[in-house]
Amino acid sequence: MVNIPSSINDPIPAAEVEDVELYHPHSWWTTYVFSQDAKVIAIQYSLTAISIGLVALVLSWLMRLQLAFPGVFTFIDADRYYQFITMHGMIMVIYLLTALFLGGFGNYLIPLMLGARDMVFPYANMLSYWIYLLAVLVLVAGFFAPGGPTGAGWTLYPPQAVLSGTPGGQDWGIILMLSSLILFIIGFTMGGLNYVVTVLQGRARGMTLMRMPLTIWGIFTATVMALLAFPALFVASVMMLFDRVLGTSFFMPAIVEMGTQLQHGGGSPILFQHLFWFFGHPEVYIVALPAFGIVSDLISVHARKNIFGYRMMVWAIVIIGALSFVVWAHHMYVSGMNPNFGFFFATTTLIIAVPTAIKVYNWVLTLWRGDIHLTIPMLFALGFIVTFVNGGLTGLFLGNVVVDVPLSDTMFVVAHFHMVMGVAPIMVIFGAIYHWYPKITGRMLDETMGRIHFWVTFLGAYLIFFPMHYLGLLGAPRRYYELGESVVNPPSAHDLNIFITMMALTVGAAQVLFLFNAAWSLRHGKDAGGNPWRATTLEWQTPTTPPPHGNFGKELPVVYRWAYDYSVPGAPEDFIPQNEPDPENRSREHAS
Amino acid sequence: MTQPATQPAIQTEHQEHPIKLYLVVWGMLFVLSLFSYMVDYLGLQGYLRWSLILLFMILKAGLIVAIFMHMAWERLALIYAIILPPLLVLVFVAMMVSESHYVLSSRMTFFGTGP
Amino acid sequence: MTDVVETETRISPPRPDGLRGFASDWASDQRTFKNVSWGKAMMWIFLLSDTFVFGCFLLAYMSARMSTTVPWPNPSEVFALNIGGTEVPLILIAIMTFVLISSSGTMAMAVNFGYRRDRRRTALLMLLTALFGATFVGMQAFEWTKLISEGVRPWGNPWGAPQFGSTFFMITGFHGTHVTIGVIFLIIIARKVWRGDFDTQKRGFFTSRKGHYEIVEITGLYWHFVDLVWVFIFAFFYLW
Amino acid sequence: MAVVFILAFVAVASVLFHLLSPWWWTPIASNWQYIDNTIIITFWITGFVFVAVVLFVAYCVWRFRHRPGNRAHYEPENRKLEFWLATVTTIGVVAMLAPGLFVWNHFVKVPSDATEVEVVGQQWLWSFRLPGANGKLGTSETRDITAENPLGVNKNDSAGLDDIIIQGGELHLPIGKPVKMVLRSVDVLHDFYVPEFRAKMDMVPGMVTYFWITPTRTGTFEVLCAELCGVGHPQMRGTVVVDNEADYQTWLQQQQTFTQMMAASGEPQTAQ
Ligand code: HEA
Ligand code: HEA
Ligand code: CUA
Ligand SMILES: [Cu+2]
Repeated sequence: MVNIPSSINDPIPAAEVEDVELYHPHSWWTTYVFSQDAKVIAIQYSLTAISIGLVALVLSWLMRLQLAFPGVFTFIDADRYYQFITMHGMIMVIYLLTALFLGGFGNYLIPLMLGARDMVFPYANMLSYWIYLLAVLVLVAGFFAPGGPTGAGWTLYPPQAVLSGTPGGQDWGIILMLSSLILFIIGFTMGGLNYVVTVLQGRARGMTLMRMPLTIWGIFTATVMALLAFPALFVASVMMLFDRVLGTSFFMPAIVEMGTQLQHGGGSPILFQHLFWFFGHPEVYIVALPAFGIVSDLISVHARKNIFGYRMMVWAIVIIGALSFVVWAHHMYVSGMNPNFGFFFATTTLIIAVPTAIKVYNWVLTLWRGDIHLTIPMLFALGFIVTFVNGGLTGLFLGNVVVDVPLSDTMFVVAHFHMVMGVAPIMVIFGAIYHWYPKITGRMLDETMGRIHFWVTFLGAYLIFFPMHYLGLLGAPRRYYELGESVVNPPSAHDLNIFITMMALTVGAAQVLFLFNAAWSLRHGKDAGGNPWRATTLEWQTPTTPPPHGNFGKELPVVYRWAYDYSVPGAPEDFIPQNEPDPENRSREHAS
Repeated sequence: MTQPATQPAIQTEHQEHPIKLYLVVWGMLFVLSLFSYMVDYLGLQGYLRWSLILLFMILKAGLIVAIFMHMAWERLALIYAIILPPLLVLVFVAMMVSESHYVLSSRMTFFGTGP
Repeated sequence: MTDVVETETRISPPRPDGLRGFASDWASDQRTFKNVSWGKAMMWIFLLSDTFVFGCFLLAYMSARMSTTVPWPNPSEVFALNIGGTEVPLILIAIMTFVLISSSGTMAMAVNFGYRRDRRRTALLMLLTALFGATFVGMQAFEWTKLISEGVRPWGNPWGAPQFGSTFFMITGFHGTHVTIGVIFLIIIARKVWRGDFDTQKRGFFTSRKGHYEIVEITGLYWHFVDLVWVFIFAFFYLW
Repeated sequence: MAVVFILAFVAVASVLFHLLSPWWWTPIASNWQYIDNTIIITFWITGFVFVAVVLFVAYCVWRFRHRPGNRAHYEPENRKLEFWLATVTTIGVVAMLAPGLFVWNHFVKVPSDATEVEVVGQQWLWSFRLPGANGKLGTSETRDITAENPLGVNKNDSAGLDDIIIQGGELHLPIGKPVKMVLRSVDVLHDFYVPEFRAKMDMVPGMVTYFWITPTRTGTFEVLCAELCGVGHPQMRGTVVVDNEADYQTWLQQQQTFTQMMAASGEPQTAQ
């Protein structure tokens, strides 16, 4: 690498906004409600996301009850079932995971980990949260609107999504759903610009990109991707809204619905699918990359070892991010698109497996010759590795175009994406909460409850979704309200469904324990101190815990080393904080 | 380990160019717009029409971005960060050209009358 | 992780240019885009995101137009105006193009005078820009009225593919919205310039932050982008 | 220690589950044995990787768990190791992708002697159209759909007059002959899916899609709809019967042509 003249010599201030320039609140309202402090916004985002996520969790129980005991719970009719899966899927992907990872963890960690006072535009950041809240409320309004929420599946494929054969198609459901998405995107853009610019332009002295913790790399790349991918969803939503409200025909060809000729003509449903997945595939990595980043840090801290192959890890994140924009049509292998696309997209899709594989190898190689503390965050990180590898490998089945033909739209796909998205990143979220809760509240979460929570969630979730693959292999289609008599639904498969439902309810119960733990420890948890995990990154070096508005008191930290100086030979302790001066430039020798 | 928060005020290089530059570019944009308009006015067709339209379009876009938006005076770090990502849209466009042809050919082969 | 020579000297070495500069900027601390303020960086990245929005709109239009079996109305005729008994093709659109380009020119000069702290000229040029912008929107409104009176609707039109009307209203409507927002911002900023907020370091009403003359350039970036989008719309929608 | 044991158990139990599970794909009834083979290859490779990674993690946790006085080894990176791992992975990926693309090439190229069979989807019913004596399907148009002409066959296209129309009934196919399933929908997306045939494809209103198969086993098979098409989606079932040639011909003779159908419905009307 070229020897770069240090920009530390630049007469550029550490932060464009000095502490005095921050808007320090004066009233209760501006401290806790309309706060411009990224940390408060982060907590608002997280609590909202988790609350709406719990709604989606309850919906999943209802769906599971229907699948295991069709006909027993009469209030779940076909309409309701489809409304439930739609809201379940959409909430989980967008309003829970995207919001929690970027709005929640992003807001909390970016300024702290980079040694900044706050996000660059606190006011826009605050607006971002309130628009997100509005989007959530509009979404929830669907449950109370006449006709209920939309039941079009989270992919909202037209023409079905806007026709009367689908719940909410000719009522308010679809309109509210699309409006909520549009609001979410606007709100997200305000926050997302903040995260990106803070990372690019608001770092502390000495904080180069290649010294950032991988958490920030994951969140940063995911945010950039979101800023480029959400436009496609925005456009698709606007166009579908016009089709539904104004009667345009963007996605609507000539249609005879139940014997009546509709006034549409000439549109192309496939176009929507392309737009949706041009957003949709990056989206699944938007929720995966922050998890990748965070889990790298969890493993490194709790194994007391630097993350193995940091450079490769960064490049892998960036390459995965870029490639994920050219694989979208692997969701459309059997959609009737130009069949020759299959060759291109199968190839690009499987290429992504290589950088992802490197990440997996580096996680496990970090464990190798480490000093593994089996703390709860570490347990969740291990759970993540197992479930992510499992789910990622089934992705290779689906990515290989011919193999996808029999498996597409079966429970195999459902099992794949739950394992890789519904379990693995959720594991990381839990690990991250156990890891950063002490910084946010000053207290530790209870250890015993934590262990029970981990084992039930990890094993339970694995038992839900591992066997589910075999239902798909058997041929059971997804989005079936009930399968009834069929070759693909022998009595044994039915028993399996009952087992899966039991497991889902068990895992659900364990989440109650977690919520109790989180509330209980707020008061009764062990005192954490400023740096309970003995970690190197800047958020653990704040003068007070929880950190105040402005994060670092009078003086901003200066960074002298990368984020992974654990167990450095010759050092007195097994970690060296990033802001510890490095007179002999040792860190550089070892790390570059 | 730490440093004082009081820092010299921000020093960004300001974009100071002679007004004449902007007038010249303005004029060029006028002329290019006139040219693209003439393409239609004169009723050129086929490849000629398309290459001219695209040529004038790219020239105009380039002038606006480079001079009016000062991209020409920015550092490469910013230039690449802004110019490269839109290539992804171009991939998308290329795919959709092919897809549209495919959909059209399917419609022409199997459908009879009307829309 | 990088080969940073960490000395505490205050003398700034000249930054390398070209690709070396590219590498050193990305490898440096604090800010990746040297000499670019937060606001400007944010505007650029927002515009990048907006490029994807318009890119998707335009490619949706392209797909609709390329896959329809019904003839597409000829924009050259649809947008012709009858001037003095002869049909002049696309004339209104051409005038709109010139108006928007002129507004870009005045905007560019406003930015320039802003950095020279010439309050009067800056504010006047910005208002002139806003005026051009408003004219553009007005002509757009005229165009819409004309088409609507001729029977063009989002769901259909007398001459062919229904997607003609829907994409027309959607794309020009979206662009028009951008112009309108731009006009509003121009007026707000022009007022601040005129009042001298940036010389007296007055704090913003909402954000409580001090403004700089740079906000003129940031507004300018947005405005030029709107012009840029029109270049593409003009080529793809009207000239195709 | 419990962690190590459970991790190893997860790996072993997953393999055992795979081997012992009674849930496996339905007996195949078409030429797409190739697809099953590709899946088997993929299972071998991914299964191996999964077990290897999980066991390695379990081993690390056991061997390098924290004990007082332990200190981790300091090793930022190892280019050579990473290079080899990436290479091996690439080989694994190619081993799955190459056969996959090969079979896909086969899948998208319809043999020239395939007969066309049209499947029409609507909420929530399957209909079929077979070419008549001339061996060609006529064109169709959703706008032409009326109560009398439920599939919207183009009356002005002479090729379509002798087409055989099966509205909501069973489809029969002769064994051993390649067929090109031409798929069309009149309202929303559907997906023609017969688990035993392995192949499936969406039916998209406003365009026509296809796939091809050669039935290899006689019997009666269930058609499922595999693309969400509204509340009736799970009820949208149909039947395909694969016959030997003689049975097939007998069945074919009993079906009505488009012309007969129009005649039966009374007033023959021309397309608008
Ligand atoms: C977090 C979210 C997430 C992630 C990370 C992934 C990752 C991957 N996904 Fe998944 N996917 C979804 C979420 C996700 N997916 C969702 C939500 C859907 C369904 C949407 C819907 O229809 O509702 C879906 C659907 C889906 C489909 C469409 C199926 C269909 O509808 O027919 C396909 C097809 O290609 C696919 C492929 C892949 C691949 C190849 C990866 C790869 O990135 C995986 C890479 C990882 C590994 C490969 C494992 C680690 C590697 C090793 C241990 C090395 C060893 C490997 C070798 C030797 C090869 N996914
Ligand atoms: C992140 C995404 C996510 C998550 C976590 C889940 C969680 C679960 N999902 Fe979901 N699901 C989807 C995303 C997700 N799902 C999507 C996108 C679809 C497709 C919809 C469609 O087809 O349109 C779908 C569809 C879907 C189906 C298919 C319906 C059908 O096709 O007919 C089923 C059926 O069993 C199901 C079940 C479950 C179960 C039992 C759980 C859970 O109960 C699993 C166990 C629980 C946990 C692992 C704990 C999770 C904790 C929280 C969710 C929130 C709380 C957070 C904190 C407290 C921090 N889901
Ligand atoms: Cu038809 Cu689902
Ligand atoms: Cu995908």
